[in-house]
Formats: sequence, structure tokens, C-alpha cells
Amino acid sequence: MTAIIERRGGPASGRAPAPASSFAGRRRPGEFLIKLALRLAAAVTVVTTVGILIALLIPSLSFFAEVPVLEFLFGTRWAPRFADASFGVLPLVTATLWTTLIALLVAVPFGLGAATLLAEYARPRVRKVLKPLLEILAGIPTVVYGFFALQFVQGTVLRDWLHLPTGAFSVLAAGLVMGVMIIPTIASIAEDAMSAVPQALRQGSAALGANRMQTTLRVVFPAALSGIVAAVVLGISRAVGETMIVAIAAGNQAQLVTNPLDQGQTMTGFIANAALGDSRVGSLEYNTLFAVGLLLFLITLLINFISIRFVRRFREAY
Amino acid sequence: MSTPTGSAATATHTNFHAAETRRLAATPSGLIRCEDVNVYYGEFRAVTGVNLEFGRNEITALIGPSGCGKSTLLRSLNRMNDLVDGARVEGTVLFQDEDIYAKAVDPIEVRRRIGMVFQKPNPFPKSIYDNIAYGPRVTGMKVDNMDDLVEEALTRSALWGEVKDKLKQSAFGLSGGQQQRLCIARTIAVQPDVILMDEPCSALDPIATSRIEDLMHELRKDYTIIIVTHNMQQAARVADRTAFFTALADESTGDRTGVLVEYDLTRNIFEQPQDQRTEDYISGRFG
Amino acid sequence: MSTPTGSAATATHTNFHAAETRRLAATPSGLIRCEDVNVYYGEFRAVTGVNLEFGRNEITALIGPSGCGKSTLLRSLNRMNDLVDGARVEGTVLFQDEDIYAKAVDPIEVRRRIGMVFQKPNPFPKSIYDNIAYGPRVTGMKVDNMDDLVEEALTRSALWGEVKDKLKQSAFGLSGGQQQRLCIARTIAVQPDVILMDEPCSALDPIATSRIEDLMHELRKDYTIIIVTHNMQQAARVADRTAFFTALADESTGDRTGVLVEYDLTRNIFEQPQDQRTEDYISGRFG
Amino acid sequence: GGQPSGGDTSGSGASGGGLTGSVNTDGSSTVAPLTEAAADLFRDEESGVNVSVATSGTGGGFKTFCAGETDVSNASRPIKDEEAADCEAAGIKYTEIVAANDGLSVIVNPENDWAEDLTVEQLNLIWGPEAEGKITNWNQVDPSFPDQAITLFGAGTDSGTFDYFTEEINGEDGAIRTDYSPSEDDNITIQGVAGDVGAIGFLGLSYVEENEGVVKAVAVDGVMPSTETVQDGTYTPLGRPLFIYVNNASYVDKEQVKSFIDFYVANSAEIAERALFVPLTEDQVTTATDELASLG
Amino acid sequence: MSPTSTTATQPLRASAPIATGRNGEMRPSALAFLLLLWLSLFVAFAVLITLLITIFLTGQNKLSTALLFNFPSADPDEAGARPAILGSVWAIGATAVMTLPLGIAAAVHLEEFADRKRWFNRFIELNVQNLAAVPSIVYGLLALAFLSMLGVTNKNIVIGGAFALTLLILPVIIIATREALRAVPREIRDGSLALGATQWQTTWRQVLPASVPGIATGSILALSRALGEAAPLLVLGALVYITFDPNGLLSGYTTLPIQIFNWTGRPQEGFHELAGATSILLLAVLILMNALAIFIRNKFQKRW
Ligand SMILES: Nc1ncnc2c1ncn2[C@@H]1O[C@H](COP(=O)(O)OP(=O)(O)OP(=O)(O)O)[C@@H](O)[C@H]1O
Ligand SMILES: Nc1ncnc2c1ncn2[C@@H]1O[C@H](COP(=O)(O)OP(=O)(O)OP(=O)(O)O)[C@@H](O)[C@H]1O
Ligand SMILES: [Mg+2]
Ligand SMILES: [Mg+2]
Repeated sequence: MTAIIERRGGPASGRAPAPASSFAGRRRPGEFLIKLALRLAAAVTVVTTVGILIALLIPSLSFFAEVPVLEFLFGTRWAPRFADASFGVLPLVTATLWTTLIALLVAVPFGLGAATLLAEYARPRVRKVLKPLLEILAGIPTVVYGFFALQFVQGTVLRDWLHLPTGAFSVLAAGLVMGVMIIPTIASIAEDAMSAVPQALRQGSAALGANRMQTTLRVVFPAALSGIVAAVVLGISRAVGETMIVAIAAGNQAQLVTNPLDQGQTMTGFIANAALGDSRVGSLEYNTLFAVGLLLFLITLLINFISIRFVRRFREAY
Repeated sequence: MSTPTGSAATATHTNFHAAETRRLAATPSGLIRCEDVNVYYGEFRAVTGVNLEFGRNEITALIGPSGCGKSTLLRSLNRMNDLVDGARVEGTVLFQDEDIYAKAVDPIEVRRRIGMVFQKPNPFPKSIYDNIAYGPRVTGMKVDNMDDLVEEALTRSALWGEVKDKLKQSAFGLSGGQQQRLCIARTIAVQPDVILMDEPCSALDPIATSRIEDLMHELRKDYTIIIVTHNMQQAARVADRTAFFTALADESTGDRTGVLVEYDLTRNIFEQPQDQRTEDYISGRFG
Repeated sequence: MSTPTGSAATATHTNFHAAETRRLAATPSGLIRCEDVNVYYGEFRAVTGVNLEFGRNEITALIGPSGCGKSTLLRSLNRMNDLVDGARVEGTVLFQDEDIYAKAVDPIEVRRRIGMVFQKPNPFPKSIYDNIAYGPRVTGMKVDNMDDLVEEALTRSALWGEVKDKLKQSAFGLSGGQQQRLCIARTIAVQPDVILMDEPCSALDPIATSRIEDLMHELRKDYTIIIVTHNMQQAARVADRTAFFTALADESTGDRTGVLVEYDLTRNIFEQPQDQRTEDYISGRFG
Repeated sequence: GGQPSGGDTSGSGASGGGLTGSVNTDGSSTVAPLTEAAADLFRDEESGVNVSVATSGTGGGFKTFCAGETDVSNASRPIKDEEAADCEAAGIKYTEIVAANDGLSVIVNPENDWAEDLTVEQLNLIWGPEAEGKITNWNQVDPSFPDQAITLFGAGTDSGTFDYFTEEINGEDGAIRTDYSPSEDDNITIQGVAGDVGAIGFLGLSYVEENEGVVKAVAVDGVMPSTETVQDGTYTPLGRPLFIYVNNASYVDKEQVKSFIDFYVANSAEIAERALFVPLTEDQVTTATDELASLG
Repeated sequence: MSPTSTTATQPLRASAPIATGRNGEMRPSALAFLLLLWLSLFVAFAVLITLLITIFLTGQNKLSTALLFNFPSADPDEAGARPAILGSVWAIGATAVMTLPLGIAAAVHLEEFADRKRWFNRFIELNVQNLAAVPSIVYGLLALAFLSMLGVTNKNIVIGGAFALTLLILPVIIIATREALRAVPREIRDGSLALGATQWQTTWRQVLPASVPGIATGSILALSRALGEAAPLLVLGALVYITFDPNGLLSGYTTLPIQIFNWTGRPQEGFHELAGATSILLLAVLILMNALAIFIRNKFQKRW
């Protein structure tokens, strides 16, 4: 055999004199540069966040120089672009709350139901088919959802079929459709959380004579609770931030919404509608856009942090 | 190359506790009987042609190298395999002469009557109390006083003294050995006839292990126990009878399948194995 | 309560192959020396105060119950622990009298010189040929003829005959035992001095295990081998020297940490252990 | 009422005149279909010219126009003084051309059988800033009207339609009650009015004609909006011209812009018809031609 | 009782039969529960199907080659979505080119190199998770402000939209890539490193190739999200009528969702049909992309 693989420190050579350099590091400048590049790429995400903050803050500061913060936050009349302007954001906030609430009323039960079915009942092969199908719901362009909400849900279902006393738009229709859109989001995270519950707990429960329902409700749900909460919270974040559906179907009238059959303009709806026109950079109108954007960003930021906390908790638990 | 030929005995001392303290019939009483049991995962046959009787109020150990189907067989004794996708049992498993795979049989009831303790302690993320009370609650047992039931289960599993002051605390706060005893207590609480144990000590330290082994001896008075273990000395220490399994390669497909090699009183298996493969395994030539 | 007291010897026959075929110095030659090594994972100290010398061209086995830090110590011998988040080594590890944790030392080079084989065979998702050629390529070895190198590495690891006709096929097509030998061949191909093995046979069947053990005896001629094993008989069969570790609970924190209990010629460890804990472990009283 | 346009195109000249380059337009979404129709027809003549039409609203359009970004700005109202000042400051010289006429229409739900003819005063009563929160029921507009809540829809604040309507009805540009549903998307307004018996809204005539039966137009001071009433000037005050503003420098320097604008004016009748607007009168065409001619 | 039993205390229960004829899985409560679960899924699918049907009914008349090849027009019978199709291709292409290298590099850093002990890396992780849930319209505002700061007045350009979309899906791609990288078993990395490969060699030659299917799946899904997005592009002002093919990063453009949005706002019924037809087209593309992603996931993703 050709001794291609030579033994460096074999017995034949005795104790090879080991110069201090025998392990000396080869210089790898390429490696260093690559790592630097990778780190920079990761840093882009931070730059994005800082960018968002700056982009939103600077116009917002000009805005708040003209409109007191308290008036903005607690005012009940939103008419920024009229001759008699006023800047109370509460109407937008109430509309956002309504659409979000309605969306959750749809998405939470159905999303959790679907997640439970997929995680606890469906065989892998069935799950492999159902899950992607369910995810199509999350992939439908929101413009398409918007017109579906406006024409079919509001026009046909709520008005023609149910004869509800509602006009052309309602936060109800927008919220319902938004809820359907969010179902896969909630289902997916909740399913992750349930799947992360160790099989051992299910087996332990089954071995005591519990059926699947009991195991699901009394062992898996409590064990996956933080993940389920995270799913719901992320659903809230999606609902608050969704734009096209509300811009199209919730209406454009900024009013304090007290009845879900009324129309209302959400924060995102306002931004989209206002942006359809083109405001002069630096004008109050332009700054208004960013003030609402900032509020929206801060609200979702808060929600996201709550959600991330819960996700982390269920990831750590097992 | 080196063929193991020497015969220097190790310093191993094994205590055939069970065999030494009890007189056993030559054949077990057959509370559970396997007749020609094959277990499949989809197309794959994990266990082939097992005929085996487990004696009432005995401890039976299943031993054998990894992958020989011990866990698979154990799970088929209380229909836990129903929960595994694609798992399928052929042949007959009789419990008190009833076929547990018969149509009219409620698998839930089978599992209540034939309880199971797992390799890794798996307490529920609930309080100690609720861990015990869980079984009686879900099975709809008529319980006059749940507190008494919890106390009795914990007492029987030699845990009461250690936990009686923290029943409302999370079970996760217990040590591994305590958790495992809690799992045994939980099983006892639903009043099973048989307790299956799948390597119940393999995640535990020596002291916890020895406590569980002691507990098993205690429990044998009231329950029938079937235990899978990797630790041969453990089998020797606790089991009345031992079944040795191994995995054979199928000539045609090359798939390996688990078969029962030898089943006998534990002392016989360890001291006078009838099969060469048993002897090889016992003497540590593989595994 | 049952306290193990009996002394019926099992039918265990152990072959001290290594000890019987070689004469060994009372103390090892010290190709690698651990001096007061502690290994931490974050705050947790997994291994405490290990002093140990590994002999050139010897096979040393590390044994002990699960969690006593065998793998941790092994990985600290070739700085594989550098890659584990939070892992930290205190004390000195000398390889040929050089501190491998010294500043000027290139951990990459350490790992090339001190190779490692893992518990689960871990071939790369590439062809058999590329699995072998990978190491020489990435380490920038000057290779005149890669084909020859691949052939020699496979030959040395007793795999050439089985795979020479399918070098271009995926390594995943091999059996577990072949895969493990491929991993050994892969390690040999970068010309290491030492091969660390972490339970290299625990995922293999008896026949494959015995082939790997044979191979280790072959390799000892050219390499220094340190092997972690759970199978005491395996240690007895292959190792020149054996180190027994156990996990002690820290009095103050209750954390368990791995310590070296006893280190000696394998025959001595198995036949005349000096420490009660070693004897308990060897005799299967726990683990 | 006006007729939907036929499919036949003019195609008078030989197609493919060989011009290239782009014509960038922005502005009113109301006027956009007009410019698009012009571009459609123009493409048959000069297929090498890229015409783009953005819809930032009249105000938004003037912003980019006065920044020199666009060659043409579509406007549904005349340029305001501030906007003109912007253009002047940026050195942008421009020419205003009336490109078509429109009847800004007030619409109600087809089931509304009471408000078929409203006076300007009544419209002001409904839409004026003072009405905000007060005029919420039709019977407040006229006691003979039924007890029916009013809901209001209309153009978004960036649109020329909004400016024009507020100016003409409420007497001041931008003065309007704010509790109505403004939309930059006129079809949303249609949907709104169609979905609510008590609704009232305003938008361009073309939308009314395309949505007969869905919504219906209201006569203002007794005159229904139509091609005739708009052209002959009897539909007041809401009959209005639609404009394009041409950047003079572009017109002079860019052959494709000149060619496009000349085409636009020359074929204004057909373009207006295609885009569902009211064509220019003879006089208006002459004026536009003269304006362009003066540019050279 | 068994003769071998030393303490014959086996209670009475031993004789109770297990063949009760009941089945604990079939209790009414359990069946009702299962029914509810299926109902959840059924409702979701029922909405999906209704939506698809209504869109199809709206758009079927206008499904023709004219939709694919014609430019928009003031006449709905002549109008097509050609520039919108090409515009979507340009915008998504540019987005992919910008976001894929960036996202994969960032994910590799976080998963393979970053020391999680360092606050900065933990902060980046947190930040990525947060960015993934920031409303898309905020990215539109970001791009708007950014372009304004650069002094770009005409924001209707491919690169502007691609910029917003890139930032929008960057966190999505990072998260998907990290998951794909995490699915590569530690053993592969250990094996490579133990041979003396550097960390980068290990990443580049072992980990990345092994995770290509996962990365591809995640990227396709992320890009399909970008393809369906309208809100951020709307904020940047959307061109809706162009008579030319977008032909570069600085070219004016429109995209399919924007075209749909615009056509639905037109007075003529014909445009609404066009919007329906374009929705069908967009949905078909999106579903195809989803199917491709799932196909890749199922076919090429190794189970280790
Ligand atoms: N859920 C499953 N699906 C498919 N195959 C399985 C499944 N569970 C086990 N197997 C296979 O069945 C065979 C027997 O497995 P089993 O777990 O019963 O072995 P075991 O003897 O308990 O091994 P160990 O000692 O490692 O626990 C093995 O080849 C295993 O790979
Ligand atoms: N990456 C890690 N991070 C934190 N703790 C670890 C890590 N790896 C191992 N440990 C802990 O360090 C201790 C020693 O682990 P190690 O894997 O070295 O034990 P071992 O003797 O090899 O056990 P086994 O026989 O089960 O392989 C254990 O308590 C283990 O939980
Ligand atoms: Mg097992
Ligand atoms: Mg280990």
C-alpha cells in the first residue's frame, strides 16, 4: 500500500520535536471578511428598524409641534384634511379596535379548532394535504379579500341575505373577512405550540384512560398555553396592521364606531386612503400620515413584544 | 483479528432478588397472553411471532438489544400502539382471556386497566395533586374523597412523606426520581391491574433507581408488572421471569425484526441460558 | 426492603484483549495530558478537576454513568467545545506538550490533528468519495492523487472492498456500520494523530460493532484512540486503559458535576477496582 | 344622457410615425381616463411613445408637475394660486388646456323618491361645515322629506372634484362637513350610495351613466346633468371643465409631448366620448388650438 | 386466583370485563368536539371556495389572451394587464435579487456564527421577529420617507417599490432560512469541523447545500407574499396606466394588485370584470408558487 497517509507523529519518528508553531493559526482573511459581511447583513435589520423609527419620528415631531400630543391621542374628531381640521385619533383607534375584535372572534375559535385538528387528530398524510390548503387563505392578496368583503360579505350576505341595517361599508364585514385571513396565522403557531408538547404527555394521559378530547383539552392545551396566547397575540398584530381589506370594505368615514354595522376608518385605512392622494413633503397632511403610522407602529411593536415573550416561553418549556 | 476467547470473570455480583424470595411455578399464570403477535409500523414488521404469557402478581422483564421491539411489544399490550400512526397488531393479545383487540373492547378501558410508566418521567404541567387526580377525573371514577385517593396513591408509591406538604406545587419541581414515582402513583390512582414500565429507571441516578426497584417489589403484591430494561442487572434484581428478545434480519428484505429468543425464570436466563444468543448478550458480547 | 446483598456470579465472560496481547507501561506516555480540567456550560460545571494522561498508540476508554461528562471531556480534547454556546474549559490540555488552548493555537488545526468520530454515524449528504475527499480539500492538504488517498483511507478503515464499486454513490446508501467506518475513514484521510470516539458503536448491531472493534485494534498501530463507551464489555475488550467517571452532587448547589474516579489499566479497573463506586458501576448496581 | 363610447378608433394617420420617448402625466383620477383614452388612440399613431398616467389627485399632480417631474398634469379644477406659485418658483411654465367637460353629479340611492331635485341651498344645507353632526336626517332638509337618516359619500380631499364641489356649493374651497365618507376611489362612493337608501354623494357624470339603476342623479336647481346640459351651460353650478396642464418646455423640447398634446386636442371629441365625458364645444376646441399654436 | 401469587390481594375489579361495547373515543362529548374541530376547517375552506367562485364568476368573461398581452386602455374591452404583469415580474425580481442574499446572509450569521450571549445578537434576533410583524403599510411609509429624503420625487419606479418589498419580506426570509439551517443536524456540522474545516467552510460546503430546499421553500413563500402586496406600493403612489413595458429599475411600473385595485374603482362594469380576471390570474400564480414551495418541501427536504 502506498503510504500516502503519512503518520506525522507516529512512533517511528519518536516524539516529534514540537515547535511552538505546530498549531500556529493559518491566517484566513477571506473568512474574516465573509463573517464581517454576514454580520453586516444581519445589521441591516437593525438599520431597518432605526430607519422606520426615524422615518416615522421626524415627520411626527413636526406634526406634534402643531398638534398637541394629548389632543391627538384623546381627541374624538378626526378631520385632518378639511378646512376645519381636527386631529383626534380616537375614531381611527375605535374602528381599528372593532375590526380587530371581530377578526379575532372569527380567527381564534376557527384557527384554534383547525390547529387542534391538525396537531392532535389528523394523520400525517391528511395534515400534509390540509395544512397547505389552509395556508392558501393566508396567501390570497388582501386586495382580493377587500373586494370580497365589500361585495360579497357586506353586499350579498349582510345586506341581501341577512337584511341587516347596514350601509355600503361596515367594520363588521371587514373584520369578518380579516378574521378568515388570519385563521392560518393563528392555526400555524398554535399548531407549532401543540406539536411542541412532548408526545410523552399525551401518552401519559392516554395510559391513564383519557380519550383524545380529554388529553387535548386537559393536557395539551394547558401545556401549550403560552404558544396559543402567542398565536392569538400575533393574530391581533396582523389584524391591527392589515390595510387593504379595511381600506376597501370598512369605509372611509372617520367616526367613533359604536356599532359594528357602521362604517369606520381604521388607522391603516386612513394611511392608505390619504396616500392615494399625494401630499406635499413636509406639509401637515404629509406629517399626519406619519403620526398615525408611528402610533400604528408603536401599537404593533407592543403587541409583538408580548407575543415574542409568549413564544419564547413555550419554546423554552420543552 | 481479535476473536473474544478469554474467560476472565468480571467482579459482577448479581442479586436474584425475586427468585430468591419467592417460589414460582414453572409456567406463569397468564394474566396477559400473547399469541403469535406481530407488530407492524406501516410495511415494516417490528416484532414477529411472539408467544408469551405474563404471570399475575409477577414481575416480568423484557430485555434485548436496542431496536429489538421491546417497547413495541409492551405498547401493544395496552393498545398504546393505537396512537402511533401506521402501527398495527396482528395475532391475539388476551387479558384475562379477553381479546383486547376485539371489536367490543374499549381501548380507553384497556389502558386504564393496564397502566403504563414511561422511560422519561412525564408528569403533567400541573400540581402534584392534580397529576394524581387527573386519571380518576377523566375516567369518571366515582371518588368519595379525592384527597384520600391522592394520599393513598402517593403512599403506595412511597412518595407521600416527601410531597405531602407541597401537593399544590408544580410536579416539575420534583427531582427525576420523585417525578417517576409520581408517574407510578398517577397510574395506581386509576386502579389498574397491570403496570407496564418501559425502562423506568434509565433516566435516573443510582439512588433513585434503587428506590424505584424497591417500590416495584412492594407493588408486586397488588399488581402485575411488566418491565422493559436495558440494564441486565436490574432485570436480575427485580424480575421473576425474563424474556430475551433480539432482532433478526429478514433474509429477503434485509429488514430487521424483533423475535423472542428465550423466556424463563430470571435465574435460568442468567445462569443457564438455552440459546447462544442469550448467552452472548448476557455476557456483554454485544448490545 | 430489598437491599442487594447476594453474590451469585453471572455467566459473564469478559475478554481483556488489549491487556492480554500487549505489555503496557504502568503509566501512559502522555501524548495528551489533562491538568486540572474543569469544563463549564455557562454557569454549570459539567466536569471538575480532571487530571489524566492518554498514552500514545494506546486505546483509552472513558466509562461512567450517563451525564457524568464523558462526552464533554472528550470534546474538550480537540476544542470541539469551542463551538458549543457557553462552553468553557479551565485548566490545561496539553497535546505533545503544547497547550491546545494557548492563544497562538489554531483550533482548526487542533481538530485536524485530533480527529473525532461520533455516536451516530454522520456521513455528509455526498458521495462516498466526496465524504473522504472533503477533509483533505477543506484543510488545503497538498494531495497528488485524491483517488489514491481515498482508496488508502477506505482500505485502512476496512471498507474498500465493500464500497470500491460505488464510490460515486451517496453515503446514505450504506448500512449503519459501513457509515461509521466511512466516518473513521474520513477522519483518517486528514492524517490526524489522535482519534476521539464518542460511543461509536452504540447505534450499531453486534456484527457491525465487532467490525469496528477489530478496526480499532488495527488502527492502534498508527493512531492514539480515546473512546467513550457505555458498554463496559466493550471497554474491557478494546481498551488498554480505562478511566471511570461519575457524577457528584455539589453540596451547596445540588448541581451534579462529573469527576474522574479511577484510572488504570483496563484489567485492573475491572478486576481490582480501588474505589467502591467503580465496583458498584462495574457490577451493574447502577447506570 | 351620454352614450358609452363605440369601439371604433380614429387611426386617421399612418401608424408608427417613428417617435420615441415618454410622456409622463399625473394628477386627477377623474381626468385620468381621458388622458388614458387619448393615449390609447395615440398609440395607434405613435406606438413608440410611452405614455404613463399616474393618479395622485389634482393637488398631488400639481406637486409633481411643479417639481418638473411630469410633462402633463391632469386636473379637475383650475390650478390654485399657491400651486401656481410653486410652479413659478421652480421655473416651470405651463399652459392650461380644457380637455373635456364634466357634470359633477349629485347622486342618491335609486329607492330615494323624495330628493329628485335639490337646490344649491339645500345641497349647501346638507354639505356645509355647519351641518356637521346636525343635519342627519332628510326631514331636516325639507319637512316633506321622510324620516330617513342621511349618510354622505364623496370625493377624497386630494381630488379636484372635492375642491370644485366645496367651492361651488359651500362657497369656499375645502369647506365641508367632515362626517362624511371621503374616498379617492369614486367607485367606493357608488357602492356607498347604492348600499344605503338614505345616502347622498357626489362624483363625475361618467360614473352616473355607467351605474344607471345602481344610483341615480339628482337635478340641481331643476336641471339634470347630461351631455347637453353641460355643453350648453344650463347645468350650473356643477357643470365643469376638465383640464390638462402642459409643461411648456416639454411641449417645445420634446417632440413626443407636442405630438401627443396636438393629437389630444385634435381628437378631443372622440377621446371624451371614449372616456365617457362631455366633449368640448366648438369654441373650446378653437381656444385650445390657439393656445397651443401660440407655444410654437 | 393465581397460585403463584404470594399476597393474593388482587381486588374484585380484576374480573370486570373490558369488552364493554362502549368506546371512550366515541363518547358524545368527544364526537361533538371532533365535529367542532372539523367545522373550523370547513368554515375556512367554505370561505375560500366561495371567494374563488365569486371571483371566477366576475372575471370569467375577461379571461383571454388580451388580458395577458394588451396594454391598459380606457376601453375595458381592449384593456389588458400586460404592463402590470411585467411590472410585477420586475418588482418581484428586483426584490428577490436584493432580499435573498441579504436575508440568507443575515440568517447564516444569526444561526451559524452569532454568539447568543452577546446582547447585540440577541437584539438582532428580537428585532427580526418584531420586523416580521410590522404592518406592511409601515414599510410603505418607510420607503416613502426614504425616497423623499433622497430627493426622489417620482416614487413610481421599480426600485422604490422593490425597496419597500425587500424590507417587508427580509425578516420573513431570515426566519425561514434560519429554520432551514436549524433543520440541518448538528452532527453534519460536527463531522465537518472535526475534520479541520473552518466554520465558514462547514457552512458553505455542508450546511447551506443541505438547507437549499428549505431556503427555497421559505423564499418562494415570502416572494409570493410580496407579489400579492398592495398597501406599501399604494403609499408610494401607484402608476396605473402605462403604455409601455417596464424595462429597468428606474422605469415606471404598476403591479397586478395595484391594477386590480384601480380597475375595481372604475365606473364601467367591464373594468370590474377585468379586475376579477386579473385576480384569477394573480391567484393562479400565487397558488402555483405555493404548490411549488410545498412540492420542494416534500420532495427535497431531507429528513435526517
Ligand atoms: N413509531 C414508529 N414508526 C416506525 N418504526 C418504529 C416506530 N417505533 C419503533 N420503530 C421501529 O421498530 C423497531 C423496534 O423499536 P422499539 O422501540 O420497539 O425497540 P426497543 O427494543 O424498545 O429499542 P430500545 O431498546 O432502543 O428502546 C425499531 O427498528 C424501530 O426503529
Ligand atoms: N451543550 C450543553 N449545554 C449545557 N449543558 C450540557 C451540554 N451538553 C451537556 N451538558 C450537560 O453536561 C453534563 C455532562 O454531559 P455529557 O454529555 O458530557 O455526559 P455523558 O457522560 O457523555 O453522558 P452520556 O453517557 O449520556 O452521553 C450533563 O449534565 C449534561 O446535561
Ligand atoms: Mg424501547
Ligand atoms: Mg455522551
